[in-house]
Amino acid sequence: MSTFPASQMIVGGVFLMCAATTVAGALLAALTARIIRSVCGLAISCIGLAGLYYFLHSPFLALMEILIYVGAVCVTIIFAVMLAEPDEPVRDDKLGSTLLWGSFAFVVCAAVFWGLWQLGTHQDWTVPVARVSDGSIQAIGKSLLTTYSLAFELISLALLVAIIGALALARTGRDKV
Amino acid sequence: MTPVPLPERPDLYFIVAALLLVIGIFGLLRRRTLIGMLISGELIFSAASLNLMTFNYFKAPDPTVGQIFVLFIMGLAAAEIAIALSIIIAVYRNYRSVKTKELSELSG
Amino acid sequence: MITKEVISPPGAPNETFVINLGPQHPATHGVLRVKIVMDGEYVVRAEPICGYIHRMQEKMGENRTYAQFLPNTSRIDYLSAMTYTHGFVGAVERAAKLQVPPRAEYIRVITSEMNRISSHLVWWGAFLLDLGGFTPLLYAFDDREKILDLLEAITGSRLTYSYYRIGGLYNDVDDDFIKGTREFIAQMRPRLKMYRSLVTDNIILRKRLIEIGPISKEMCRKYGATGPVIRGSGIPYDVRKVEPYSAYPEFDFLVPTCEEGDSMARYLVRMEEMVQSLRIIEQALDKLPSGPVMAEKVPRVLKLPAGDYCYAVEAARGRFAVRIVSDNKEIPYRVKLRTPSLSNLSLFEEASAGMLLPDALALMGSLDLVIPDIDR
Amino acid sequence: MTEAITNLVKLLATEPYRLLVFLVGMMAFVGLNAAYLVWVERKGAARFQRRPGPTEVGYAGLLQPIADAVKLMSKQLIVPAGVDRTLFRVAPLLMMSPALMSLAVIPWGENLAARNINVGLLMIFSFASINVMAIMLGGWASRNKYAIISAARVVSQNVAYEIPMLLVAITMIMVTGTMNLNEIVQQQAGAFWHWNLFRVWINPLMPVTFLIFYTCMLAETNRAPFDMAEAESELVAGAYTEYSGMGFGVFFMAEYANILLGCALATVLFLGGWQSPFGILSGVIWFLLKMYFLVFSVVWIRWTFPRTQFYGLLNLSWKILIPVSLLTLILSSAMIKLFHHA
Amino acid sequence: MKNSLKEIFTGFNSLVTGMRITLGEFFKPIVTVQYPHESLKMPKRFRGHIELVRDPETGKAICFACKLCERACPSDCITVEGAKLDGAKKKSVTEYKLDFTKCSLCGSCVEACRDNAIRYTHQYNLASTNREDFIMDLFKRMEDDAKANPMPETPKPEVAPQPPANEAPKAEQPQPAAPAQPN
Amino acid sequence: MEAPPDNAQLLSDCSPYVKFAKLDEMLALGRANSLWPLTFGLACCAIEMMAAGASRFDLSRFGAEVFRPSPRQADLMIVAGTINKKMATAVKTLYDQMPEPKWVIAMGNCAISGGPFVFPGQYAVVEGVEKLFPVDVFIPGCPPRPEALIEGLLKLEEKLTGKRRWPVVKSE
Amino acid sequence: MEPAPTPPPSPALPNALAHLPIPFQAVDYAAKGYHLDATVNPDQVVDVVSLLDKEGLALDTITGVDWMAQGQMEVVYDFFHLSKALRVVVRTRVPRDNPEVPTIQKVFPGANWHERETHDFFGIRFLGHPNLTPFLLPEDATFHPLRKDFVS
Repeated sequence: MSTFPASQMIVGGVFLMCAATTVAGALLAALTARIIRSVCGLAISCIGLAGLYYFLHSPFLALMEILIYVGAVCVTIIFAVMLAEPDEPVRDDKLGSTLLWGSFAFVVCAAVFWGLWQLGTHQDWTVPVARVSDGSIQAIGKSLLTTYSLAFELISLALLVAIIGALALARTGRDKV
Repeated sequence: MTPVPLPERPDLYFIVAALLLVIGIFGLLRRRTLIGMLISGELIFSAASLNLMTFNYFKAPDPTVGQIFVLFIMGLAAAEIAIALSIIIAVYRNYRSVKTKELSELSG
Repeated sequence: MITKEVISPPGAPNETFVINLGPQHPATHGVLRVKIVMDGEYVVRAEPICGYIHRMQEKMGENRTYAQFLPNTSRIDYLSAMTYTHGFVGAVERAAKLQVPPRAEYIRVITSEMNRISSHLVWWGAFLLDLGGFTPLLYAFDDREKILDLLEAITGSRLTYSYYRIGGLYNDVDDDFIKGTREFIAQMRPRLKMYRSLVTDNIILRKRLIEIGPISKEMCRKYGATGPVIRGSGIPYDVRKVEPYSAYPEFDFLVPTCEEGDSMARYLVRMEEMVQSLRIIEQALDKLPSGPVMAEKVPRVLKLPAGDYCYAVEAARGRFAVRIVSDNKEIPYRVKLRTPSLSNLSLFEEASAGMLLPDALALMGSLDLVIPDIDR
Repeated sequence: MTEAITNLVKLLATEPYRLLVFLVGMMAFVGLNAAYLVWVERKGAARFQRRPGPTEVGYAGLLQPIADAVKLMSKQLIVPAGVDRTLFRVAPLLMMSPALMSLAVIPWGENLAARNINVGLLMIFSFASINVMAIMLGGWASRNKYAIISAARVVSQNVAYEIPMLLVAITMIMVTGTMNLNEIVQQQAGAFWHWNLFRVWINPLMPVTFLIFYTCMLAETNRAPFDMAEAESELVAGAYTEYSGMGFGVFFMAEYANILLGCALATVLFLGGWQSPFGILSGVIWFLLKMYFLVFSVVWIRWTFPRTQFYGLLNLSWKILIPVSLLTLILSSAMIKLFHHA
Repeated sequence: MKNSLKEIFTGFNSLVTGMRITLGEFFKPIVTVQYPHESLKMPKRFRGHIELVRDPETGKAICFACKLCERACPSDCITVEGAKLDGAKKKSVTEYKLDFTKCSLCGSCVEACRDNAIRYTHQYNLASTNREDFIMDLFKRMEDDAKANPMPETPKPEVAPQPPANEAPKAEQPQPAAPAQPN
Repeated sequence: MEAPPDNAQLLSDCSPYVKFAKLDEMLALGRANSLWPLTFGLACCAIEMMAAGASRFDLSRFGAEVFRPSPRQADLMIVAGTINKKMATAVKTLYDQMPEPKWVIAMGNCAISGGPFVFPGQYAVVEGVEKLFPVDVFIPGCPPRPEALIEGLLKLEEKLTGKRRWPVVKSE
Repeated sequence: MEPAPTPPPSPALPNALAHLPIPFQAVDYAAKGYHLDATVNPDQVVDVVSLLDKEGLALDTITGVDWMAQGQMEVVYDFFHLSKALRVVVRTRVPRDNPEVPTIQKVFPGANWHERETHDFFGIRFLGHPNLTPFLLPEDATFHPLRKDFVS
């Protein structure tokens, strides 16, 4: 990258774009009245997030984010929307309450950010970090099957239970009708 | 001294993560439908994941740990979505509504 | 077959929605409209709505002389025009007590059977098109062109032949026709074998047709279904055998039946019928007598004695019957055309309940509908 | 002068330019290919049915795709009343872009990939999953019953077929030990028995694995006999029913771009990519030959078989493909553990 | 298990057979008649719209406006007018209008005509952007033809017309040889 | 339904001021060579339409074999068969659903004038599709031969581009 | 797929349904095209049709004839036998100004469409019919075109 003069700027721009996409998608997801757009917002947000992961030097994670969140979670939600078709009811509350909620949210945001910032910059972390591995897929694989094998198994179990549970729930729901 | 390139500044990630969290909480509180709340919940998960990754990348010695944790979060989120959606569909089939206000039977 | 118990308990929420198939829809082969109440992909109730190509055939029958009505009969079921003309001509001949010369009867049989093959070929292609296979349609049309060429050479028209006349035929066949027909038979037999290995044995087709859309014998009888539909349900009803007409008693042929009553049974019956038709044509060509092709003493102005007269033929889709009510005038008092497609389709509503949409459409395709035949 | 050229080459070799050049080149290539795949499809279909196909528009109908494009672009774009306008317009683009992006990682020849990344295979799969969203959103936004039924079908179909496809991908990752497509091709250097398709000593079921992959690829791209999404005789034009003009054109192109992607991926994974079958004279031409052969076979299959029934399709996936692909996965891992690695 | 394996095998086999057959067709020659470049020869009995026949001796129309065809037509598409010319024994046709857009090509008119004064053309590829093109003035058409070539070369009834319905047919040969006539 | 300005209309409106000749020509050429018909058959003529699409005659040579089942993607409506009064509204709707620019071929005598089904006192048949919407090309016959349909298509192309690229076939 | 046996030649027909309490008249098949003919009162139709149903006959068609001169409408029911040459015609006549016949839809569900069609064409009302709406005519049609006094 260093041979290209404007690469710093381009990379910075792409980074900001990712961040903006993430936040904009999240806003769309939280604010729009139509559920289907809300799901789209989630998908956009996830794509932005994947970009951020990429900047954090974990392309594997970025692609997994897209695969799982966009390809699986969002699709499933849209599918559920198609089956259930719940559009958000028209809101009847006033502007004042929205403002109240908004300012409340802003305060929370600031507080959280401040907390994180404090945590991130002022705490006594071991700086500079001595990398013990390169964070590649091989390293992840090794860790998953050694250090974190128990957690890995538990997650698998959770997924299995979830699938069976989902099947059971969906079936009984249908039969009762 | 050259300025720190943008992707190398943890505070930006923190801002994004904080925004995601707040938007998620906001949505969770404001949404009236179960699926909407679920989506907001996913945003909160995302915020947590991003935070984890940021700390891991900038502050932790082993870059794999964060990734693995985020992978776990994803797995859990997928499981959660599956369960939650099947519950939603079951609820919908029984009550013809996924609006939380109308689901008083659940709480009572 | 996957079907669903469609009757929801009372008070259950209504999850159904209605889709309107047609009047312009690729699966309805023309202008049938089917109003389908669906629950997901399941058909709860499919109600065919007809009349989108009602062309007043019966009204026209009361407005035209017997000879003038002849061209109309080709346009009721344009795919087997010959048999339909045969039915009408037969009714008039029966009423007027005309003796049709044997050569004419033989040629009628030959042309009718060729028309039956061409009609079945169109059905075969269109049915496969319903099931999503396009190429068989073109192979079928390719073979059909050979029949059309032969028939066009003797009748002058490709589709609406108007070849039979009251008392005989429009004109005689020539050597080229006989030679060409023999060639056609020789070509068609291997083609039918090819169809078998290309389509009939195909696993996808079998999965889509076997045990799909069963129609019971009783349902066939109650709805008056005829033709390959009733034979696919195991009843060997064929007008050519039960009420023999024309020269059919003189030929040796089988009435193929299948016990299963599913879409595959109807498919197999039609495929086998093509083989039998080839046999009939071959025999007729061998035994073709010489002589005139018009009856003697056909009156110039035809007046039928008062009374009502029926005549039934086995068209490609089943029993086609004509009832002429005459009041001793030049034009009929009433012409009733009993068309097979109408009866065959009328059982669709009952037979399709609870099926998946693609299965229901496969069932509809296996009934071999020609919509103007229903609407007349 | 030479210095200038060297500098230019250096400049081109740097990432952003290289990426840009390759992306633009790729888009042009894919656009052209998608357009001419339609021509191939029409010509091929015609020959299977013993007719000449397009002949009158340009020599052998070669200008036919251009005429179609001109016409589609100049058609009125109808956005029917009651549709979700934004989604309705976004859906075709959402369908097209992932395919284009995925094609960026395909190594067409040695050093001939827009971006050679380590997780190329994963990238293709993750972007491919966006396709589902696209058709679904298009169908949903159309507010047309046929489109919605079609969208629902697409989802169940793609979910069902993504699983065996991913299982096959995992098998291949295990066999090759990498997700880098370039490396996967390089491992298959030498004569054709080095291709993954014929590496039966690693996994005796390798040809079966290829068949599974190919079937899933047909299903994922909604091609006959799995074209439930646009089952003409049932759902009119399925999810695309309400699209007119270029909206439909983009969907149409994206479909062919996806076929191209599927065939390219199959070539990379199983047929040795740009490697020649004789071990010498490898090059991009081999890649294209293999890929176009697969494309031809896709056309061939489409014009031979009737459409499967929907539950038959799901049955095939859940009852045959998934168990067999699991079997190949287990078998490969066992074989690798036992015979090929320490 | 054994059965399902067998089913998979036969199923797969049937697919391969199907693909083999279509591939076989792929390499066979095409059957298409590429219409504007080449065209099919219409059979002798082809029923196009009708036209007036000219007497080979006089070059005038045979038709003498007896209106049998007009009456026989089921869809009322023929209008014939005739007049007695000076010194002629019979009437001769002065106007013959055919509304081809209503015609059902049944051939009633040709059969009704006792003098073979009308016959079928072999016009099989009519198309126009103007509907009025098909409301034909057959008399004018014949006149134009007469101007172009004053005498018809050979007496040629298009189709050796079979005896119409009202005449007793002559005893025919079993297989009448196709009348050799150029088309 | 939204009605964006019709491209063809727009172009012809502008033509006095802007030279669109080349572009016009190109568009016309593109359109004329890519006429996608609507899968829409009514009666006997529909079978001949299918035959025209089949191997013997092969409409695809002119790029017109892409029968689209949805009116939104079709350029050409081949009205092949009798239209009766019950069907008329549906046909009209289909025509309205097709995006501009669109063309209509009336195939067969029924579509042109009601054909043999018109008689004094008839109650069902629409006497010609022209009563519903404008028709570009008429193909008479009952039913017309497939060649006639191809000829009609060529006539339509001639109408669009202003010149005929193909030889004229004289019958006989 | 097995070839069906050739059906037996037609039995002596006039007596085929002689055991039924219906005044059937034997008709010369060669001249008329049917074997048995019965004219019944409108209220007997359902009973007669049920008997024929038990005999295993199938419904061919239902139609009407408008005898305007006599001021009557005739409803004609055609039946055919599935295995032997036996065609039965049942007729009933109703006054032209108030044509009402009970439906036979309960016996032969296939009669549904035939009755709707007859209602379309002649305006004959089939009492008890669940859905006597226009079948071939447009949904809002109120005319009956096959009545002899119909003018469009």
